[in-house]
Amino acid sequence: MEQADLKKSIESIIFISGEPVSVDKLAQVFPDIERSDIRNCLKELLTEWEEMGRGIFLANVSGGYQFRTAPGSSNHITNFLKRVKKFRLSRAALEVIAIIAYKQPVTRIEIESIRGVDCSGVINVLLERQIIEIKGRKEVIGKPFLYGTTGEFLEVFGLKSLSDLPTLKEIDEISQNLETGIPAISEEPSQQEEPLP
Amino acid sequence: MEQADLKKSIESIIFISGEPVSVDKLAQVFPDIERSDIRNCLKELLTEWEEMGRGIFLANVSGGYQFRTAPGSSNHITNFLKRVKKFRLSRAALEVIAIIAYKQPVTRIEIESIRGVDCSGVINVLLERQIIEIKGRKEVIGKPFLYGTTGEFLEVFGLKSLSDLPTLKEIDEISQNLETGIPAISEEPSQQEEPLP
Amino acid sequence: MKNQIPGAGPLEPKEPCVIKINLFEGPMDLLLHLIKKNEMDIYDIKVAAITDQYIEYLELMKELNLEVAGDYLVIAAELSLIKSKMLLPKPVIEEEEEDPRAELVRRLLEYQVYQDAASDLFEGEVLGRDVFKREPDKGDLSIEEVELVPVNLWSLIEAFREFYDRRKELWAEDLSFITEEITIEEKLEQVLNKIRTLGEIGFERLFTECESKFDLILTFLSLLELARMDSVHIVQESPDAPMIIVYSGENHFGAS
Repeated sequence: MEQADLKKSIESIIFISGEPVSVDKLAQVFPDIERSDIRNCLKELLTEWEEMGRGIFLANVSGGYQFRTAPGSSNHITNFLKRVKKFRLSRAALEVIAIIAYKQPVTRIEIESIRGVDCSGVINVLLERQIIEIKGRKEVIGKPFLYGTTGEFLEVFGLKSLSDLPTLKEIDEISQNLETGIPAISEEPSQQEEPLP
Repeated sequence: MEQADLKKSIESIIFISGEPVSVDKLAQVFPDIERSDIRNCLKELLTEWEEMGRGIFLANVSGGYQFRTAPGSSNHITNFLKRVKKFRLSRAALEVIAIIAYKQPVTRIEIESIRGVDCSGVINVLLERQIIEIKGRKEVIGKPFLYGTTGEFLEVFGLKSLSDLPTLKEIDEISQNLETGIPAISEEPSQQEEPLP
Repeated sequence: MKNQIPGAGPLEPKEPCVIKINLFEGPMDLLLHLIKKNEMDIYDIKVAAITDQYIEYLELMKELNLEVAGDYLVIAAELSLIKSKMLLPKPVIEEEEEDPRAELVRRLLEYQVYQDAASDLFEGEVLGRDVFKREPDKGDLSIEEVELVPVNLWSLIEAFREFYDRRKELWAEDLSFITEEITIEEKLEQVLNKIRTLGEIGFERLFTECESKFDLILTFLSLLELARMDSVHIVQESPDAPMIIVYSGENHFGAS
């Protein structure tokens, strides 16, 4: 098959799918074509679509490739879909997502001890929306569920993979700071506070 | 709005829709823009997409505009769609799996009397996919087969062992939570919704 | 300062009801807010001042008839404890004794890290807000299944739930509210006792006796659990005959 034809077919398939299409899936559809060739095509397609600057672009998300609308038109699209910014995640939900994303697999108790509040309601909503899923059980008393993020999570937040997550500020660094940063309590604590008038 | 922006937004909307989008609909989305301008945009878009010769093109069909896959790729697309189908389980299949998982070893008749419908088709598919297997025969009239889950089942559902299945208490908790409808996604404090006196 | 709770808005004084409100995402969020508002160094929190303001805030919430979650009270107690420790004269024996605030600061910082990460996540192009994907053509994909769902453990539970809901409508009108609190363990014993006493019972009869949806769910869960434990067997005499639940003579439930 010609390179140009392959590219066109790949585009068609990604378009039809709606969901992100992985290289693996494409390799199954084109058994006679080297994976490296498929990869090259995809790389070229990414660039081409970016350069074309149309209302649609090709995104590399959640371990696959997906056509999406260009960011600029979101107002008109919500207008068209007759909905008012349907996408709403509460701050609570976002916090829980962030904790799960970075600490996965993680139990509900662990999430709650960071946030300081009960999170079961939020967790159930996120499960239902398939942004998180149950990954297994922790081998401790009570065998609590371990939660992790899904492909849907990567898709929603436009990430290629979990390694695409921005790096977190290191907690170790914080402890370091604490030890050096907090002066031992002195006999005269008032010194560290505002000077008396 | 700039002509270029309008074109991009129209593309996004047609892409999102799936169904053919009429000029009337577009006019509703862009109330400040003349119909003639919208028509011009669409005309230009038709030509542009034809000239680009990608795997997707803009088609003017049944009184509207719709993105479609280019004709050349149809074989690959059907090939791709077949594979999508293979990786999904229907809800019926999931119900049968659930019943078998918790009640195993179980006969077809027992499964059917719980679900209230014929399950032989689903059972055959699951047997074929080796998610369930025949564990033996029940010592009752007719000696029906007894079904149980396989190692493949554990793998597909990410379980270490059958004891990893959610306990009924856990299912119950989740059910309760879902039924009460958790307001976690809402951002507005509830009072704002109360009518003014 | 008391009236400056963001988003609280005017409240009708005659409303006696308790309103649950998410002004803050919990005690940690409130604490961080207070620290920022007072322009304090997070590594050097003035515990006395913060504790007073924190408790003042909780009092206000109570005054406004807002529900104060227990989680807030736990942190209030911790703060008070730290405050009192700070006031104690420091024993000279141990040189490197940890600051009583250290643990709280560590938790606050950790929480802040995830709060920041959450807002970072939301800054990017979010699907369904900034960018949109195309739903797959139903015509193209409807090859055989009416409804397709991805496979994961959650879907399995979900399938179960919908299955209950469907049966529930067949067996019981949702007539009654829950008048008594009953646990699954208690229900399980009840169901087991009933079957043991009768020796056997028709599947449908077991459920037509249910008084509420809640009861129905519990009964069904109990039955599944009993079947799983082999305490009961579910049998039929012929393919068309009704299902019968038979006591198996073993009580595995008593063991746990």
